Amino acid sequence: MTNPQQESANLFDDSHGAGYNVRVEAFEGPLDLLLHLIRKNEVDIYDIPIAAITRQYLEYLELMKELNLDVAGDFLVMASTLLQIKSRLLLPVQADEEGGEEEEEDPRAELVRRLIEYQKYKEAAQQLEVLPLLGRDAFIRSCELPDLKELQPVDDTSDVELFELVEAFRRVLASIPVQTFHEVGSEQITIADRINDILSLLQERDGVTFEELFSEGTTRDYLIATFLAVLEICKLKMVKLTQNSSFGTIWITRAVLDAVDAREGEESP
Amino acid sequence: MTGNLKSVVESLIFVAETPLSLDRLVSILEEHERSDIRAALEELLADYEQSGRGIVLVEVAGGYQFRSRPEHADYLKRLSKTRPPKFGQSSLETLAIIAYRQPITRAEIEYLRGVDCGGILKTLLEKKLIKILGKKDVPGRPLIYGTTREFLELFSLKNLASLPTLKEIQDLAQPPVFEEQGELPLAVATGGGDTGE
Amino acid sequence: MTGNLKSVVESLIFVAETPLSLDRLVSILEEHERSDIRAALEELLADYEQSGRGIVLVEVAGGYQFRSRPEHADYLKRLSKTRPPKFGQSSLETLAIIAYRQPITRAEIEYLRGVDCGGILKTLLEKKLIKILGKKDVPGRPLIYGTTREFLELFSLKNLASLPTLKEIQDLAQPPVFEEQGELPLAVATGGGDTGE
Repeated sequence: MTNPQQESANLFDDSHGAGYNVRVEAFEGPLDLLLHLIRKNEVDIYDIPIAAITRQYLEYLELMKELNLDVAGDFLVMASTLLQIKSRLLLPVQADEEGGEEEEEDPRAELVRRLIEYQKYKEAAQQLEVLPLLGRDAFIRSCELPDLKELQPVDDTSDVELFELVEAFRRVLASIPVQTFHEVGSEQITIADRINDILSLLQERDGVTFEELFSEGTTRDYLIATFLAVLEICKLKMVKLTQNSSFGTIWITRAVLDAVDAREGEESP
Repeated sequence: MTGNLKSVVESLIFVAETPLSLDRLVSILEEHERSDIRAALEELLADYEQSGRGIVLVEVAGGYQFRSRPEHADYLKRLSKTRPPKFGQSSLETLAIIAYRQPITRAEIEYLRGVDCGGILKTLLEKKLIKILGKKDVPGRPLIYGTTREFLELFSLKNLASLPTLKEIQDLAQPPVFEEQGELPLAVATGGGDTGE
Repeated sequence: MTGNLKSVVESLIFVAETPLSLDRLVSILEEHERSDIRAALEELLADYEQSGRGIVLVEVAGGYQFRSRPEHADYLKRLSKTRPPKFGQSSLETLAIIAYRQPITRAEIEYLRGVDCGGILKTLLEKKLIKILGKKDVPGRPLIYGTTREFLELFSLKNLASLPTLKEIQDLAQPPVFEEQGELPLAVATGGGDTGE
């Protein structure tokens, strides 16, 4: 019987010890966290063992939650991306069996590109920080020159930015107590909507695959809402996640109300 | 060491907002002797004394300050003369209203801003940032205003369609949707899912 | 005469609130030849180059500006009441991406960083470190962003070309180590021995 909480503690403790809390806050986002995991595991970035990295990634999210840190939606989006990549990797490679004419790209390829690109700018940011910074390393004259009081700040180009123009307009509008300029907000997909969608799907069918839940929507909000919805109904034990190892697809099925084996219940909450 | 101390003193006087007195320098440079600081300051004064440098070090209001050479005042005034238009908040607001709501009448602008805009409209017209487009077909036939090519150039805009919309700016400040969803427990790896509803 | 011109140029750069470009100097000093002004400027640069003066003349944001010697920063901090600018990692990453990839849309930045950047973009806009360049000619016409002159000034950069060279990262510097992936059940799914390969 595994206790995921202990497991996650061990997982990180061995390499970071007491300094772990500091690390938790240091990650700038899911890509940063993934880079860290890849380094820690000493694996080739071009051949990421998705299953292991995904597991550690999810454990990390759990740890964030335990430490009462906000698990930003961006981390959840990446979680669902990882799970999608994982399930795609588990699908039988049809192209190969049919002679490999149309070789499909490795499902991990895009992620690898993003990680490498991100790493590049992360380093660039570090280089920016060590440049002589005005107001930190170098200073300019700050005295008012009394004999030149009439001189106003000068500039090679105009000092007004477009942003200021829009902000000025917004200020004007904000001061008017009329609804004239009401703008229609974009549609929002809520987690509740997606929970309802998934549950009604399960009324009609015995089970749905993880992938098909994500296939309809392409927007970020949709993916986040869907992912959170799945997590939520799992937690409420309304559904069960199972994986048929011979195909590797993750299935979401209605939970059977009668006693679920406790052990199993913990492994697939 | 005096060389470096002199350099530090030079930096301090240059950066300080007000004239720096010897006392002030001594309190800032606590690790140095007063006599050394005084010596550095005197060397510095001597350096700036010689020849017709553009920056002079003057003793003023009980302290020391760098100033521009007074003989150059005529040149320095040209700095401000060639200054591009600088916008006050009210000009910017008026310009923004015209940009986003053109064609627009003065009465409409004043309704939005709640204040008289006659003077500002005149200035904007003089600066060629706005122009009179014609007269509105309503009683009184008021003038209607719009922005000019110069306006586009000022903001490096290709055309009016390149103006950002309000919504685009507001969206920047909007927290992403998922943060509005309140507190949702993450259930991925939890062992103790105790919400047995 | 060159001596005096040099002195005038020194005054102008000293008084100007932002870096003065050669073009701007030429337009202000209309009675002088561009070549003479350039020569004066170069002499001035050479003057300030030598020895460890407390004031340095730097080329920044397409112009010239006097600044304090960076080595003295620790002393100068004792003077200022304002806190030095400080950047979080996320602001720096976003700035770096915009600096190197401009013109760039918000969606592109967020794809590269993997996180929402709306709040940071707004802050950077307010600090004038980035600006809206217009809209991209693609469906949806998203806003495109770029860095400002203030960005160059803040980071003491001559121009965008003097940004540190981007390193091409081929690898994360680790030789691939293949551990046995044997027992790595994903927490969400049961079913065991998938290797993820």
